[in-house]
Amino acid sequence: METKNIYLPRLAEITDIKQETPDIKTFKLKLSLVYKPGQFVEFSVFGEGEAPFCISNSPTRGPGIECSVKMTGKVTQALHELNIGDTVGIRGPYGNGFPVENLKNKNILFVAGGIGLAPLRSLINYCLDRREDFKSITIVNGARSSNDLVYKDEYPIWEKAKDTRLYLTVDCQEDNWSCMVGVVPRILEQIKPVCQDSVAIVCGPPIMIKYTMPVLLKLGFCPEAIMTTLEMKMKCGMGKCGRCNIGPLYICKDGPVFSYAQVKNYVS
Amino acid sequence: MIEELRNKARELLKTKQVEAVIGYQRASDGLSAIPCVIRSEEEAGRLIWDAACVYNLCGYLKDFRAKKLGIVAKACDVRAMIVLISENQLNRDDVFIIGMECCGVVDEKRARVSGRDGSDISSADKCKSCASCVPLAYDCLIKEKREKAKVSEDADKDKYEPVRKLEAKSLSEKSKSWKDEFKRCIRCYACRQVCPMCYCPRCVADQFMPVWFSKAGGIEGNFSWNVARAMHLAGRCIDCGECERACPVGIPLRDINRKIEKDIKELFGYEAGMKTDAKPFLACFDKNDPEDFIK
Amino acid sequence: MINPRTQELKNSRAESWEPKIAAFLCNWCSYAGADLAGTSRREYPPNIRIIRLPCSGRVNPLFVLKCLMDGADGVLIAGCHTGDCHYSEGNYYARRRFAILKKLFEFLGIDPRRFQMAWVSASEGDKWVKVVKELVEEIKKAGPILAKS
Amino acid sequence: MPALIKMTLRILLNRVKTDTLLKKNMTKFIKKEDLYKLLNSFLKDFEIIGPKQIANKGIFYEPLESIEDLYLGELFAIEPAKKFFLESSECLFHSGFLDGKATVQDAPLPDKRRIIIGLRPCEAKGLILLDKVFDSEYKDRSYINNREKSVIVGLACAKPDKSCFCTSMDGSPTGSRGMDVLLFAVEDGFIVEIYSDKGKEAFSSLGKEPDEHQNKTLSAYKQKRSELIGKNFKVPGDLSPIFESDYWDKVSFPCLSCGVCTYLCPTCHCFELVDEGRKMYRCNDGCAFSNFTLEASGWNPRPTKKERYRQRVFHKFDYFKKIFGENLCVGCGRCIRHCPVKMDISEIVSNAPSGAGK
Repeated sequence: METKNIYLPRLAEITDIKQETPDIKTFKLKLSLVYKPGQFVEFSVFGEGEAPFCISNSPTRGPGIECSVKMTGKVTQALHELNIGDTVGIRGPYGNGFPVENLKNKNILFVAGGIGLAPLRSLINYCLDRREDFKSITIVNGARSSNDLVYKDEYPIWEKAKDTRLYLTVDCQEDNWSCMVGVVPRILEQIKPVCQDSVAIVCGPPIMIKYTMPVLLKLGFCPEAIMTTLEMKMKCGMGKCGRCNIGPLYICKDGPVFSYAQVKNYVS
Repeated sequence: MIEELRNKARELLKTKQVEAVIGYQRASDGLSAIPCVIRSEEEAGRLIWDAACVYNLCGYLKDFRAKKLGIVAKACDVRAMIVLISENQLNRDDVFIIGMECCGVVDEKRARVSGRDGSDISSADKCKSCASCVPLAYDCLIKEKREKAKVSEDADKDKYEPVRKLEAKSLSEKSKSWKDEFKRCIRCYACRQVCPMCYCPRCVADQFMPVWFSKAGGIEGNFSWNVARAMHLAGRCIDCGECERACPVGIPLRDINRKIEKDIKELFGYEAGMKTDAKPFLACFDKNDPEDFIK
Repeated sequence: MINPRTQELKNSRAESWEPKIAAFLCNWCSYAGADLAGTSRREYPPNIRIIRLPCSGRVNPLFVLKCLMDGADGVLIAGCHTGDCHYSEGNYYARRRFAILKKLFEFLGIDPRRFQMAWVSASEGDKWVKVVKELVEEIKKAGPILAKS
Repeated sequence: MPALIKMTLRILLNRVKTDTLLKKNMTKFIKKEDLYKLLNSFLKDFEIIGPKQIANKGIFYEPLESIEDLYLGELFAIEPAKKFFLESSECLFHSGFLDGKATVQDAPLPDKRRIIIGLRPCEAKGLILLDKVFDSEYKDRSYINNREKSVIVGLACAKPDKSCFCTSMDGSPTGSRGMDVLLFAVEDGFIVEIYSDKGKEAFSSLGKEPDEHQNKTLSAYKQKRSELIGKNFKVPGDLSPIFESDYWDKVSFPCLSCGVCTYLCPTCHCFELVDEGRKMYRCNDGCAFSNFTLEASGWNPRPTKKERYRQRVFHKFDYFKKIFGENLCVGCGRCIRHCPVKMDISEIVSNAPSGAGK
């Protein structure tokens, strides 16, 4: 009775590569996968290694998955050197994904920083495809500079959607930049999103999460109503290799989506 | 001797000459010692000094950058500090060296391996060939009161005798015996973490672009790790013996270090940790270094 | 237990074994010397894989180790004669460094013929050919590195 | 009756877990030479792994060519037998090219059955804790294969070391949890207690019923051994209130961030997946190392040895209990004996500030 090798990846062919920013590429893979928005997969570049990336397109949007990869380390550099038609190994999907049921008929506030928009895009498109299930949608997307903003071509679609407001911000003023300027926590204080009957979903670098949480609490969001997808170094994705834990919770198995109440005393 | 050490520590802390004193305190098993940092006078009572104070404490100095520190040090520890000073890792007037006259420390590894409770253990074999029991540099010296701290009787015996014995073996014998040793290495890197000379913030072994020491199953990774570790200590190792003591699987690391030390002494006449102003061995050269091995 | 990756290498090369030798050549002298041997149509065995480096002082013992552990049967380091190094002291440092490494390899059971050094100046095309021929002969006698490890 | 059928069914499926022990365990007595003769007879179709004494290096578990090297004395092996179940470096799969298309294959599993003899009760209990991690939700193929292919023959502790504290972690020097067979060293041989079906299959044919005197020595043996454990401490309840206290700064000072305590621990199971030459290896890793959680962006959630040592203590005495209900420590004392700077985890945990009392 041979048990399945849980580390054996499935092969997936790269069908499309889009250069979002100088160091971020979005890979479209031909692979049939059943997943929820907010889950992630382990990319295996043979000969280089494995790395976890969240699935950034919505399960309602056609076959195949899309992942956005920022070039930082060994595996991401190797990934950026691949081109269309190459094969990568995919393991997953792992993680709990966003609790879409208890987001129904609530206002949703998306707060994204840089590449943090990738997991949120999956949920944003999912909500837009089922627009009537949700009340108002507010998207606050910040980045260091304008050419660090990802998925630029989807912004017009999001803005035209029903009862949806999109706020783009960059850290410091740039020429021919018409939208807002300032770090995400300051922008949140300016636009003061309504907190009754609404949920905030935050994803971005640790520094942004650290300073956004107090602002949201001040705006009246209760800790249970703030969701965040955390990210740590992961190897197995199944809660065994023992490195991605925040307190007793493993980010890969019990997360990556947590309510702020769950992790508040650890994300000090 | 212990009282003298404690009073010295209290005095240093009271007069704010140092912010903390790094020393030894009794470990939980009541016999061995454990490194400790003393930050206030009351804590100075915890300091001890006896043959169980084996560890080389100057590895902890790098945790307290740019702070004035007192440190309890034996002769071999001070030689390690001399090398650190010559490599600009340590600033001489940042450290107040409480020199201890030492007449040999216990062979902590044999006590650990043979399960004895360590009371009747002979002194470590690095002490058997120790040339001087008084540190080369110190700010204050605490003398050994009991019998005159005799320099171990076979100090003049050839220190590299075991190395010469190993060199005499045939090539295949050497290859087989070292492969069996390195096969057991579990890459816990205790030899690196315990060594005062290993202070790199990111070690070569932790890099993965490229992976220098393979982690795959075979022996190649362990072999190249141990050779690279020894080469990084060429002309810097002062034979404090911590690496061999810390190695859980008992690889004779000191034999490798002393082989390099012997070659350097015979070929280039250079000895580590003798002079604070000496230039590091591999950072200098001599016009007529031997080059018989070069075609 | 032999590393499975190098085990594969071992089987594939058991029959017609041709030694693979990595050679680190200093750009100013040895590389020019090897180039001169080439332009003067001198023949020498093709087992050498030349890696060009600015100076013999640039060779890190890790390079030599990684070559030997990943299956190279021999490593050669060639540089300028002492005194005419382009960077004036690179080869002095290298000389000291590899005097220690060579003795350490011998102590740990690696055949000393597998790791050799040579000073080859830009004008010594024929010395380069002689060095390579002798080296390949010795490595052939020493046999594949995997057989022993 | 149906319960018995279910039991035999499961045994037939040869996946009996050593946790589900046969109610009535068989006790036998066997002389030392007979045991060695029996093990020699097993050399043909079993791989025998046992402790072997290597001159002034210590005791190590190794596959034995001849049974004479077997050491069944009082001293403890330095490395736990965990390395035969969760190997220190093991190939999981390799990828290659087949006419231009990338392919992925499982690495073959060893199928030789083996007897691991000389395991201490604490190590066997460690394997039960590892089962909770590797045999639970995501079943680990190679670990389960190693577990199924091994018969565990334990050796009760004759003289516990002064660093042992298995009685505080509800274990005992003569505990049978996780054992197929347990040997008790008596004057001229061993009293053998057989607990599981695998044990019966291998050892049932040997020895004779123990006589009255031997039964008495066996029960005296079991009683006396637990008293030899000097060190005991109250295992803390919930440590999370003191997660932020600077107690961890003070106690983690001597830690060198090396891997000795994690690699020698029978219950530490953290690993790393490394791809070398298109083969994926699962290798040992430890939370003490600084690059265990270092991210490619340079951010490290556990940058200094304080966070890392606190992670080790909390994983063993708080997190594992919250996930699996049992502490991840069996009190074998290896991390205390072999720590290069003699840090004692039991002292550190029992002296933790009162916040942990709940």
